[in-house]
Amino acid sequence: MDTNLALVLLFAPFLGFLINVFFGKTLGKSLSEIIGTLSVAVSFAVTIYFFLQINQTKQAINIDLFDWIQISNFKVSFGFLLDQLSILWLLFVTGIGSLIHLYSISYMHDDEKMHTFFAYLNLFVFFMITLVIGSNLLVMFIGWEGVGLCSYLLIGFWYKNQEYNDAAKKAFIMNRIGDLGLLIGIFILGHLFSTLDYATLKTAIAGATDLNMYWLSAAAFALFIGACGKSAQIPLYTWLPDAMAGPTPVSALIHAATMVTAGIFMITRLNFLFDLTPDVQSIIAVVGAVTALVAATIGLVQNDIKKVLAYSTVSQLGLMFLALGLGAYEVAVFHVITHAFFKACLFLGSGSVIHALHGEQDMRKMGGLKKAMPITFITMLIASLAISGVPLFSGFFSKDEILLVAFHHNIPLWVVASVASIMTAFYMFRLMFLTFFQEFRGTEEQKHHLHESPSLITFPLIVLAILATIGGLISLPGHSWLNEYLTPILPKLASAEHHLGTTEYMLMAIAVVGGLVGIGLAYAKYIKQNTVPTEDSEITGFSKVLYNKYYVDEIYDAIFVKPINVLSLFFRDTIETALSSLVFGLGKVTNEISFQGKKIQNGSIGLYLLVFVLGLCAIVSYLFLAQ
Amino acid sequence: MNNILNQIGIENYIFLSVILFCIGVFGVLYRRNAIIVFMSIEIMLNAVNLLFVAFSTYHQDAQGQVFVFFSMAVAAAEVAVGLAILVSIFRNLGSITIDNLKNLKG
Amino acid sequence: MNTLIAIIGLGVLCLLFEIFNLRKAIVPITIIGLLGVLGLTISEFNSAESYYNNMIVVSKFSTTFSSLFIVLTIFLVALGHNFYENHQSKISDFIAIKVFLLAGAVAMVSFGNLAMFFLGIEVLSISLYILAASDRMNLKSNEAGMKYFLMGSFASGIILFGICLIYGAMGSFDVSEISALSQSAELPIWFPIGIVLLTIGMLFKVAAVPFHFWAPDVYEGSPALTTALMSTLAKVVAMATLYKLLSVMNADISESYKMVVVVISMASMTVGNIMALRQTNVKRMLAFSGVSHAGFMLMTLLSFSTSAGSLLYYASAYSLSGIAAFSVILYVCKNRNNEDITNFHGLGKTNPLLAAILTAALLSMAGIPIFAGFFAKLVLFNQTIQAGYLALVIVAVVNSIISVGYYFKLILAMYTKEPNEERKGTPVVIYAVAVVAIVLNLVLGLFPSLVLDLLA
Amino acid sequence: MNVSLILIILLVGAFATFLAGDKLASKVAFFFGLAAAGCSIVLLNHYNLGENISFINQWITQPNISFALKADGLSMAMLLLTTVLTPIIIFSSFGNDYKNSKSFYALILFMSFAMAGTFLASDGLLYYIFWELSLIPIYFIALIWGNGDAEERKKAVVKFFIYTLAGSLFMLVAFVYMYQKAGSFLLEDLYKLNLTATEQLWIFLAFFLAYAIKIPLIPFHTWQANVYQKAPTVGTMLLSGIMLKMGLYSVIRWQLPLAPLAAKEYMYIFIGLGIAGVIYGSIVALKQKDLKKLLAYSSLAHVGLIAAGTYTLTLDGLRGAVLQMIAHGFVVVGLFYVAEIIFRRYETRAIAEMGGIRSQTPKFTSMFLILVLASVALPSTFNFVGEFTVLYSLSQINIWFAILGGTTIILGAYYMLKMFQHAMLGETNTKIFADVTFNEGATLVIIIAVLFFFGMYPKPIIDLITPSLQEILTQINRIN
Repeated sequence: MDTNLALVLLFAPFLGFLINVFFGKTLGKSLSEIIGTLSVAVSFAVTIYFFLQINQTKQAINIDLFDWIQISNFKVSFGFLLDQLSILWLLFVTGIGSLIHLYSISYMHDDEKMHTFFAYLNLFVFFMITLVIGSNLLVMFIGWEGVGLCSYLLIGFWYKNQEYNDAAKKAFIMNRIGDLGLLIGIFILGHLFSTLDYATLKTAIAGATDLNMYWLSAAAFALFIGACGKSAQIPLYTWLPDAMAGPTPVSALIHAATMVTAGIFMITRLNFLFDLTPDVQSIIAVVGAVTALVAATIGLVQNDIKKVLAYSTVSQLGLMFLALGLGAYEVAVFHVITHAFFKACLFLGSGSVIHALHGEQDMRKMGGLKKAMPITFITMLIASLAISGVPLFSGFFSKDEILLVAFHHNIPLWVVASVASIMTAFYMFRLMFLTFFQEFRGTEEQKHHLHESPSLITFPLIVLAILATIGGLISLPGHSWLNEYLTPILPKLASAEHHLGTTEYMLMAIAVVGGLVGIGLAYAKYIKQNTVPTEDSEITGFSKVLYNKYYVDEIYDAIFVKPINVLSLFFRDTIETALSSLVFGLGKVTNEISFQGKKIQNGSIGLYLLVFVLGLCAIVSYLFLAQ
Repeated sequence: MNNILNQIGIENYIFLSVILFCIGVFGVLYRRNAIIVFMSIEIMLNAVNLLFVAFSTYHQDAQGQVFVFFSMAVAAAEVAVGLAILVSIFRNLGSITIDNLKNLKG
Repeated sequence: MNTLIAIIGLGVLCLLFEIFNLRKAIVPITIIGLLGVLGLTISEFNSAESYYNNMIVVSKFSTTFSSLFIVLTIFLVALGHNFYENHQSKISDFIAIKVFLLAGAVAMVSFGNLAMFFLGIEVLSISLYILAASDRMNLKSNEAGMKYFLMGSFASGIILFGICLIYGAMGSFDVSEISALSQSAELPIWFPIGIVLLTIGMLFKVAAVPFHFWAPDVYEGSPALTTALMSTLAKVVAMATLYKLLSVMNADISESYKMVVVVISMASMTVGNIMALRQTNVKRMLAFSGVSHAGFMLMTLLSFSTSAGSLLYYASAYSLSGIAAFSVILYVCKNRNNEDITNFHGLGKTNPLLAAILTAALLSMAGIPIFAGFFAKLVLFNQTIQAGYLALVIVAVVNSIISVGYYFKLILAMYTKEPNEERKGTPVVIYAVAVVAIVLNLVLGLFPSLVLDLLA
Repeated sequence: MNVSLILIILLVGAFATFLAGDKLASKVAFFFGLAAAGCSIVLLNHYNLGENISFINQWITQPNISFALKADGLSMAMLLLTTVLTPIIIFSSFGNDYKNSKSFYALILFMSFAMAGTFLASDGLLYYIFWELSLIPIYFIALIWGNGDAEERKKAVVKFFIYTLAGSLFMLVAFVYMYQKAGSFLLEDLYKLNLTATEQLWIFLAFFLAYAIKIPLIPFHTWQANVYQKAPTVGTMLLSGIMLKMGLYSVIRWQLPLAPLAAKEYMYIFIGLGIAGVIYGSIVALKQKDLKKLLAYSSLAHVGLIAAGTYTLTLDGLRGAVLQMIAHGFVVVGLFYVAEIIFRRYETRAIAEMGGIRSQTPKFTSMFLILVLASVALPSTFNFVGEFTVLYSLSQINIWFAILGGTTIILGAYYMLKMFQHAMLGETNTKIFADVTFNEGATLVIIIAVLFFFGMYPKPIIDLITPSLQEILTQINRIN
């Protein structure tokens, strides 16, 4: 029963994909929309069933389908593991997935390749589910690469534009760099423990007497690189902002709520491994903190509404990694969930704005939309408050816990994270103010057509806004349902203390004040002074550096992409030619000898006889005189 | 016969015919007139014939003498063919210098 | 012995036919006659005997090689039907000379006495001189004949000198006596010198480097059918004779002597192949190819005890593919005054069958399986490695690679170039000879044991 | 069932095709190809029932050569690859109109015959003969039916022929040398030899030259790209799909077990060479302008990895290599077919002249994309199974091998997606791209189906090849 249900859970979106791919055109738009959405909704329903079940039984469900890959010292089976962690993830993957499908029905309605879009989205959900419920690292890897593929397909959904295609390609390749790391990590683990199965791996690590710390750290580090690629951490984060080339629902689903959290999922899944490698953990923490700060600074000056959100996502993911690095997996998970709510809401809201403005994404050409689009405005405002850490909204709880953990472990990291949070509040409200307040700065025609989006768009917004508001309830300070729920996965939670002291309240206050300061600054600048960001060409000084994202893309281009291309040209034109002419050269030399040899054969009998006699003399003298 | 051979020694016959043979070889190498080249070849053959006879006597064996007849007959046949070829060359070319025969080369 | 008499009788018969004005019947009758002789020869296969005081010794070696020569002669005579179409009045001469030449060849492999050997080689050579110069009005043919004659008789002189020295040392012309004596007593220095001179004379006949200079010139100048004869029949006869000479007289040749053979073998392969690369005249190219094949065949001299079979096999493979190749060349170059490679352009389109046959023949010469040429090289390599000459085999391998270069030049010309003119007529005899020769070659390739085991 | 039946079918098929005439040739060839495929499947069934599939007949007594065929799991797998791909390749050419097609199809079947023979032969010399024999048909196929400038083509094809022949002749010398010691060319007799380390080294090198050129490994690959480009697509498919697997198969079957000491001693060098090929091939592929050339270099990169896998001398390495060989065989045939499909419509192979095809034919685009992804080893495709196993085996030798070899998944994605982007995506092309025909679609679908099926369920093939690979490993480890 469970097996069949799990298969339904997995294959419902896949079925949707198949139907949409093969019959999408014949079915017509509305049918294909319905099938696409329904297939994910079915998965969501099944997930809820499993969630309820596991809440009662506390028993993980293990399903082995068949042997897949065989290695000399172990077998990898195609199997699924439905435990607390994966079900949690499934809940918001399928849940938010369903909402976004719903949203897309309206958002993508005018696109001629609607059915393809839904097919890809379904495929994405399918792979994401695979990633989450795989019972071993390799099955997870199928999903891991699969979601990368869907991300590629969806970023480049409008394939006629080669820039979008470039962005898609970039995303895929950067992900693959991470994937190589992940593979290497898998190899090392396979070598060390002869298994890739989570459960067996856990027991093997727990039971091992003399662990080779060097290789263990190497494995953890390699896996972390994989996570960096998928979850857009330094140094592999640059694909995520570019990925905004895709349709907005894609950004919301893949590049904010689900796929980018895969890295966090994986590290949480393997917490027993990372716990043993403190060096790697510190690297993770530092990378997370730095990413949070760097991305936040870039976010300060971006003018593209989706780019701001993208950098905000990178920054928030950085915070989650900070938590992971400090061993507070449950906090990271908590933030993943709240972030999924408010960031999806923000993206969908921005999509609604873009939709209303017929594709305009530059905030300098927006403004004053709150009257025309009240629902969008309110929902986005709620989400912004949440992400800024205003008390009682979900983001407040999760972010606060991260800061708390950071403070307990390492003050500098806490400072960095706090600064990043203040910046977050600033740029989020910069976005809000520029978009919804003051006067409209777009064209007259756009102004004419301003309208609130249809209900299919606003409904998901409202749901997400509600979730963004109350999401914090799942893990209130002092009484955390989430921690209890995750205890089977993260055993040390059982022994953790839950008390709130003065320090904690102090920190909370600091965070809240920080958030408010950020909002205040934004208010001062964009409402009081009524500033509008300058044209691209007029940006100077440090903000130019920020606006150009620290020139990281250019640096990568100069360090990696260009040299490889130059090398390729060099190989193609020089080495290949040289090798080829070496082989041809042998032939040519022989031919040349032949050509010269023809001169010796000059037709003169005298010469022929002379050589004859000389040969004779040589042989005779060798045989008789030389001895 | 045997006495003479004893007095002179078989080696000297060999030297003589080797010298004759070499004269023939040098003639072939050096001269450019086809007739003279033929003649040089004949000298070579005759040098060998001489040696055959000498060995024949040395071994007290008639086979060597018989062989000389063979070789003379063969030489005659050879020369006949050679001269025939020479005649047709002369008809076509008007000269019998072997230096003119350099059309086939390379 | 009966073979030899029958062949000579057949030759005389040919001449008589001319007298009785039966020209048309000459070729068929000769072929039938030769087939009869072939049967006769094969029937003698198991009867080792010697005749006339050991003048002629019939052995397995002689019967097998004689049979091969007869087969080759049959092909060559058959080809003559078409080739001498315009020289009807001389056809009996040409055919008769070929038959006499065959008599010389048979004498050369079945001699028991050096006198017989000398007579055989001279009969063969003189016939060849005539055939080479047989196109009287053609200066090239004259020149070829002259060159061949001059150098050939020079080589005869050397051979004769060698025989003389051997006789001086041993006091006999009988090879079995010479062989017996050479094992026992202290030998005068003349004997080895004689052997060397004899060998060198034969090396000239097989066209081994550095005694090969005549071959390309003579091959090019001679009428194509004669070239075919020289490059197939004459070459294998000379090689078989050299092998027999050395094996019967001198069972264990010294190490330094073997060194000379190794060096000459290497030089022949290398020079032959490299020189062939830039040739545009197909006959000339095959002449150099023949030089390199001589180098290959010389490898058999390094292991006498076992290599008779492989020499026979190599000779058969080589000469059969040579016959097939030359029949195509005869067809293509008929009524042309040269054998330039351009004549072959587009043969693959105008005459796919002959093009395929020529391709197969060339592949066999290059030593590509499944043709006989491959096994020929294989057994040769095998024996030579066994004899301990790995370096020689490596040189041979490198040479095999080079040789592909020019064999394929011809194949490319046939298949990638556009034909320059239409060729008309389908001379049945040429087709038949080409097909039979290549089929025989293939059969040898598929069942090498048929020949390899004959002399084992 | 007699194993030689398959060879006979293919050979008879070649003759029958030739005799059938130009009109019927392709159909007859396809029929015989299918028959051979069917027979091999029946044979596989027999094999799985535990029958000993072999055939020995003395052929030549002196030297001692047998007509010995033997199918163990490895041979069976390669035989299946050959006989299954052959009808697919023939089927794929139905849309083309070849001059003198009777010869063309006869040569294809003949080549298939020779390649099948190579995989089955268990006598060294018989193997060598098949090995060489396979060279002749492809030479003519590329020469006569190839495309591009005739002179250039001639140059490339002749270079290919002489180069590969050069390599294999040294292998022949090695065989003859071993024959001297063993008195037989039979594989089992050769296995029994006790060669010294020096002898093994030279034998190993002689084999290596033959295989390095055939596979090809850098720096012996210079024939490859040009020939792939110039040959007709069918020829390219045969070359890349099956023929280069002959080299890899031979490494496993002949080179490693016969000269294990050398293989162990110099393992790092040969693995390094394979991996260098991965990186080099991938980088060169980046800047290729011709689609077929790009695929050729991608092939160079993939086989480099496979070769590295075989030289690890571990079960994983060998197994992964074989899996990857089969997977690569299918995917590369598919990709070259895609190039051909585009060529049929646009008359070009220059990537720059393509683009904007996707909007015209989504079906074709999807199939192309799937092949591209399979070629970059996306999990759930067959290629991933192979590549993962190979990389795992490399990581067992040295983690850096896995890291360097693993760059293929990054660079491979880079050049393949770049190619895909410029060939298929972008503004709709002004030239009309007719949708794929049934034949074209069916061919691609079959290939894709195979890739996905074995990608998810490689067990049948793993079970088929593992026992024989273990046997070979025992041979490799017999001397320590």
